[in-house]
Amino acid sequence: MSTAIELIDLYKSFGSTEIIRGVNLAVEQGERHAIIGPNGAGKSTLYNLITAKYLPTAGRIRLRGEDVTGCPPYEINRMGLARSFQVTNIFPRMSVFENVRCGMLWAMNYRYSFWRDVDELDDVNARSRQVLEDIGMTSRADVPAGVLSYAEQRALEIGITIAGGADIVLLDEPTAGMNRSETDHTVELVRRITENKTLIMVEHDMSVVFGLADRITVLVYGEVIASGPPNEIRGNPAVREAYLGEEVD
Amino acid sequence: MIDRRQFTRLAAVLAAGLVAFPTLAADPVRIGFIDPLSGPFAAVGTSGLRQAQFTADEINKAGGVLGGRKLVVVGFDNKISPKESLIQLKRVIGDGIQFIMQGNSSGVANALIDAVAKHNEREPDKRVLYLNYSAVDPSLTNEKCSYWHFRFDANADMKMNALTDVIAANKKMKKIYIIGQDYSFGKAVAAAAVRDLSLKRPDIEIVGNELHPIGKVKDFSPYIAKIKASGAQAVITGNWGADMLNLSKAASDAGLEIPFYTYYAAGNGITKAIGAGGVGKVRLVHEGPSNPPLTDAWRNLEKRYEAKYNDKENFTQPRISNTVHMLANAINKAKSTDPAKVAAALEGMRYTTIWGDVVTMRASDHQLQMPIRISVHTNKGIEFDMDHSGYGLLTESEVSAHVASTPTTCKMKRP
Amino acid sequence: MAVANTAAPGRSSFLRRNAIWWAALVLVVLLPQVARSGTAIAVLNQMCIMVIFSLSYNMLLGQGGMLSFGHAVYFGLGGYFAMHLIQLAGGAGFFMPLPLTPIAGGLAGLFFGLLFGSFSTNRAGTVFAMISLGIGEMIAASSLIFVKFSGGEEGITADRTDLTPFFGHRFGSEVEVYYLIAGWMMLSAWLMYRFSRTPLGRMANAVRDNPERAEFVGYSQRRVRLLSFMAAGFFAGIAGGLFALNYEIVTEETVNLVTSGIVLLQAYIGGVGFFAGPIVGAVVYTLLQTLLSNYTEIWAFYVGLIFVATVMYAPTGLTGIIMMHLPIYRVRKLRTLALPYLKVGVPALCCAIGVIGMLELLHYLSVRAVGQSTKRLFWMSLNVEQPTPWIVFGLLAVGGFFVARRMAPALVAAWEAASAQAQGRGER
Amino acid sequence: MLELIVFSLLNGLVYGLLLFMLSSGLTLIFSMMGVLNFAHASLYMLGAYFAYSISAKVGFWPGLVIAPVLVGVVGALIERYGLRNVHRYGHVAELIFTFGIAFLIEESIQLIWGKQTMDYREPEILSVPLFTLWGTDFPAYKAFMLAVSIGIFIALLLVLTRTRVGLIIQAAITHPNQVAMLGHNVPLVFTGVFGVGSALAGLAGVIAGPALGTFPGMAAVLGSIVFVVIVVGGLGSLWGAFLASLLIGMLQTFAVAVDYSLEDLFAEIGISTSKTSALSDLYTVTVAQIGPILPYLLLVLILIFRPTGLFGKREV
Repeated sequence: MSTAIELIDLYKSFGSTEIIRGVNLAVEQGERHAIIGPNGAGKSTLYNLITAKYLPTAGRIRLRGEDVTGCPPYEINRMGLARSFQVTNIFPRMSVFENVRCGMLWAMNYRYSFWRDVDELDDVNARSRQVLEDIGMTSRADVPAGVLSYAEQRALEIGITIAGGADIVLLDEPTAGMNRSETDHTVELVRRITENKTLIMVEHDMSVVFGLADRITVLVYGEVIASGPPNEIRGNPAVREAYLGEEVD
Repeated sequence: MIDRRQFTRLAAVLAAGLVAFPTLAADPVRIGFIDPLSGPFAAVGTSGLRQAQFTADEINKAGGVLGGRKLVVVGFDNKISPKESLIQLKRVIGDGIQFIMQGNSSGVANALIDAVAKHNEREPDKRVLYLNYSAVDPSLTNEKCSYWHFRFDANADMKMNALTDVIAANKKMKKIYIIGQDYSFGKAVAAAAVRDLSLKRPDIEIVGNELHPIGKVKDFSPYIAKIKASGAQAVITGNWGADMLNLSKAASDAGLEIPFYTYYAAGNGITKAIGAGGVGKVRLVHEGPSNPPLTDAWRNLEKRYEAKYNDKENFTQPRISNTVHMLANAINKAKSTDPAKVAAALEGMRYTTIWGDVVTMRASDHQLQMPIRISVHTNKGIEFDMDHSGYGLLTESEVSAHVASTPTTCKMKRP
Repeated sequence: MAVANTAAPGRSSFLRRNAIWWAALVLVVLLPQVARSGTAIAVLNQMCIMVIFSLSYNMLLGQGGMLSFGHAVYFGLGGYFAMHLIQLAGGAGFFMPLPLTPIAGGLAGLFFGLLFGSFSTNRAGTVFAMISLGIGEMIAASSLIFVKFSGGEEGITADRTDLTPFFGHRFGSEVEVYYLIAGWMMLSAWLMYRFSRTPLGRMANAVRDNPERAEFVGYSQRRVRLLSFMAAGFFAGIAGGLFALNYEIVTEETVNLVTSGIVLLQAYIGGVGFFAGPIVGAVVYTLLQTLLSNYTEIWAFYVGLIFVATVMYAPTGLTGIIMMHLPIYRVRKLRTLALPYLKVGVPALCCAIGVIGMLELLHYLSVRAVGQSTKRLFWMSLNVEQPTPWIVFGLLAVGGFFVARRMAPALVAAWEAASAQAQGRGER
Repeated sequence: MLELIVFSLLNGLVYGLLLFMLSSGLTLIFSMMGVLNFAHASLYMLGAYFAYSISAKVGFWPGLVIAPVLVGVVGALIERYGLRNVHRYGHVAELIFTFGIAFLIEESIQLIWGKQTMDYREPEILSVPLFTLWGTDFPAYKAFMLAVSIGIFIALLLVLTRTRVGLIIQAAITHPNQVAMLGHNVPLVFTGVFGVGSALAGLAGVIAGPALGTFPGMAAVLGSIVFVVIVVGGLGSLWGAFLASLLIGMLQTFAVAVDYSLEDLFAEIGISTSKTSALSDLYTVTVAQIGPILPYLLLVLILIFRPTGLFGKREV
């Protein structure tokens, strides 16, 4: 297997505060990788560094071996990396269907086309319907995204993320704020849609993490203290200490 | 988009609105007065409109035209803009009005003369006649002349000729500053001044020849400082309206007390702004007499007009009286309001003004041939002051119509 | 036609969509037969030009989320270039039929859209608004200074009939020009509608809604905005070209801030959230400007009032208000609203009459000549020096306001009931 | 030459400080509330008209005090009953709203006072020359304008640095999102700042009315320039606004005095130019003629090369 994403000596400071302090991490292709850590460990910052929302202070980021440090988000996306957001980030005034469709226009090679009618792009529309089916929102296709319920918006968020068919998917706390059954539903959804893809997710809910991830990286105060398969992490004393005796199960 | 039903409904509303336009009502003879009624030149435009309406009322009181039809002057605000003037012209034409009057800004006049000519050619059954009472760019009766345009004021060249005669007579005068508004009239004044001075007094140095944006400069102090620094002994300016008002304000604030040779430095607040500082220094070239009034008829007219407006207004543009009267005479002579017939009647028409001058509408270029006067701003010997300020204009010299006349290059296309 | 922004994909059939365009075409062709007076044609011409201009403006504000205070730059520069082409072709006599000249305007708009858009579309929102204002002022001021190009204060003029005849037409008469302008309007409107339905058009919506998200689905927000901006510039230029050939004059005012402000006013009053919004806005504004101004000098004040009221109480504009009733209309419940509307509408009308009356009297006080004291208003002669008209109008205004306010909750309730039914039906 | 420089400096100072009176309020409002108040210059105009009406009844001096207070009240009302309701639709809607208000104020003024220039004059006592230098008078009224502007500048400085309210406002400028956490009545502070900013604009109108004319277009004359000032100075920076005001004031005054064009420059270095070329306007116009473009050119250049403005910390 080859490496999907590689982080080399990554640093990030905001002002004088150093948040990420020399992270080295490699995620293999096809792997489901979770990044966990206590509050303030820098998970979100790391996530945003990988997806090019933030620029690292030092260090390199490689996407399938290619150096992408400093590339704008849209270029990263065009290279086959898609991300979701922790705070729901959809196109509120457009319909659910349109949201999903916008997620794939570039990937389907329609780019800045200003002569084709979107309603006549059969491949795009078929695929959009498929994605809606996948996230279970076919019946809500025509509803403006802004009026969806929270859980629906989260699902749509994932729908937009996967719409372009990127083979590296980054999810930021996909189950945040959900109740048990919604969470189970989402885990199933994530499992299904990331089949044969590389998944990197930041997650709080340990049941989700251990249910989904092939490998887990534990981040504490901007440094990786452990990285390995779930079993190994579960038994790692340093991790247990970091979580201050919290039950890691 | 909206659906079909709404479209039809919209169409119905639209159509109803458009059909309801007032259509031609034949009874009164209407004159569309297209001039600035808002903006920096509103004061000049509205006072012109009042004078035109006043004159029309006088004519109506004496029986109107064509044996009883009344003259009605309708104001159309062109905001001093050539573009807006053409939009208003379309309105005027759409309303079935056959005569338009305009005077402020030669820029507007250049647009109107062109548009009227085009319109009259394209729609000969809806012709209009353009009576220009005050736009004095010489080209309007020279290279741009039109059969459908008549000018009732002396053009900038005629006026400059008279002004420079006065300047040339002053042997001590060596340095002159020219300042004007940046458009055709300001440029025409500057060109005429340079040309006339170089002919009459080649020894006079033009120490400044400046154009400023029209209607936009509120504080002329920087310009005054510049004039002062240039060492000029006199200023020539064609400024009018707010631009003349603000220029004289800044000059009097800065204590610049050199002579000003002007076209329009009186009335509409300007006389008041010049005040004591300009006595014996500010001169202006114009058509009619302010003081002494020359005839009792003129004296009475001034009195009636000032009484009507509580002494706040003066009949500042006697040429408007000529314009409306000559139109009335021409309509009567043609026995018709058909613009083509009225135009024919106007050509070569002689008219004795209320203050006793005899003027002629030259047929070759439609430029009124008229005497010109140079007056000085003063408070002595004034029967009619302006702006209720105690100051007014006293006629100093007079150039007869024959002397004031300039040749024309007009090659008129006649229908 | 479906709402452009939230339209259901593939739902409204191709045929039905086109039916509305055909209907519009028929309307446009027949209008001059109904309204024949010169003024009416002049108004229609102005209206059609404004429709294109407003639609192009909405490509920025409504569809792209860019609030521009300088859209007249592209309108005016388009006008200047088209006018230069007309002058040039008229003088040199080369082949150039008049109907093609607006393209020169469009290309000029496109070019300057690229030029100014290249640095002004980096951001949306307030920043974009400010830069657009600066560019607008700069171009307006320049157009008075670079006289060789713009003709200065006087602008530039040309004779449109000098050009190559177009199938025998020289476009001397207003009606011929109307058909030329209306043809361009239909074409431009259709193209702009099409544009809103293309991948780029959809992504312009996406960038408006959420620029960050758009970046993470592969689109550069700057590029999307720049391309929309150029397209808007192109159509504004077309409108400017039509302006040039209609009025045969282009001056500084076609590029200045006032024109930019008017187009914002039109689009917003009509409703920026809908494709048809700016059309409604342009039609309503032009009618107010040309008809209302025959009756009152302070028509612009009323337009201002309508605008501010729209911003505060009906941000979806006139079209939004119409669209709100569409679902209710579909379930045939509009009738249940009639009485509540009447109960609010009549007192509201009284209030409006009162307010208008007072405003007109107030205005009359400032403009009347000495000794005049009677104002003709609402087919009555009123003496402004008497207290009676003031009291009556004051009572109408205050009374109408309070009665309307008391009746309003009933209307809201009725409306909610009706729309609940409409929704219930919609979900079934 | 020296007199031209001295008087241009004085005129530029008068104009620049007047701009500052407007831009200080605008930049305070923008930095605290994120609202770019399009109607700011309209409030300035309103100040002049109020003062005109008051001065016609009771004289110039009462107008100098009453008119700004009235404008401040109008501003506070606009904030309380208009802007606050529109706030939920976002900053763009707020900007559109203030644009509408600007339009409405201009039309209201024409409705009430008509379209003509008002005869609003300085008081007799100030309509005399203050001093005469090289034969040119410097009017006392301009000195008075200078004094008022400087007084306002000092007062503003003292309020912002020495008072509790000032400290809150400063905190709000640097950390716009955190004022609420300080436990202050934020809406009240907003209304207050908007009112005071409007009153400053009104005061500027009161003193500018007699000098620059009181007419319905007076807002449009300064409106956009004030925007230029706050962007060039740097949003949120009062010092920036101050210096940019002076810069623009000087720029516009001095430009008038310079009759050079590119053509003259070319001639100096020995390049001859053709008068007939279509582009000849580009090099034959003088600096004096392009004066009106300069502020906007400056704005565009600043936005391209230094988006934070001269002294701002926040990018616009």
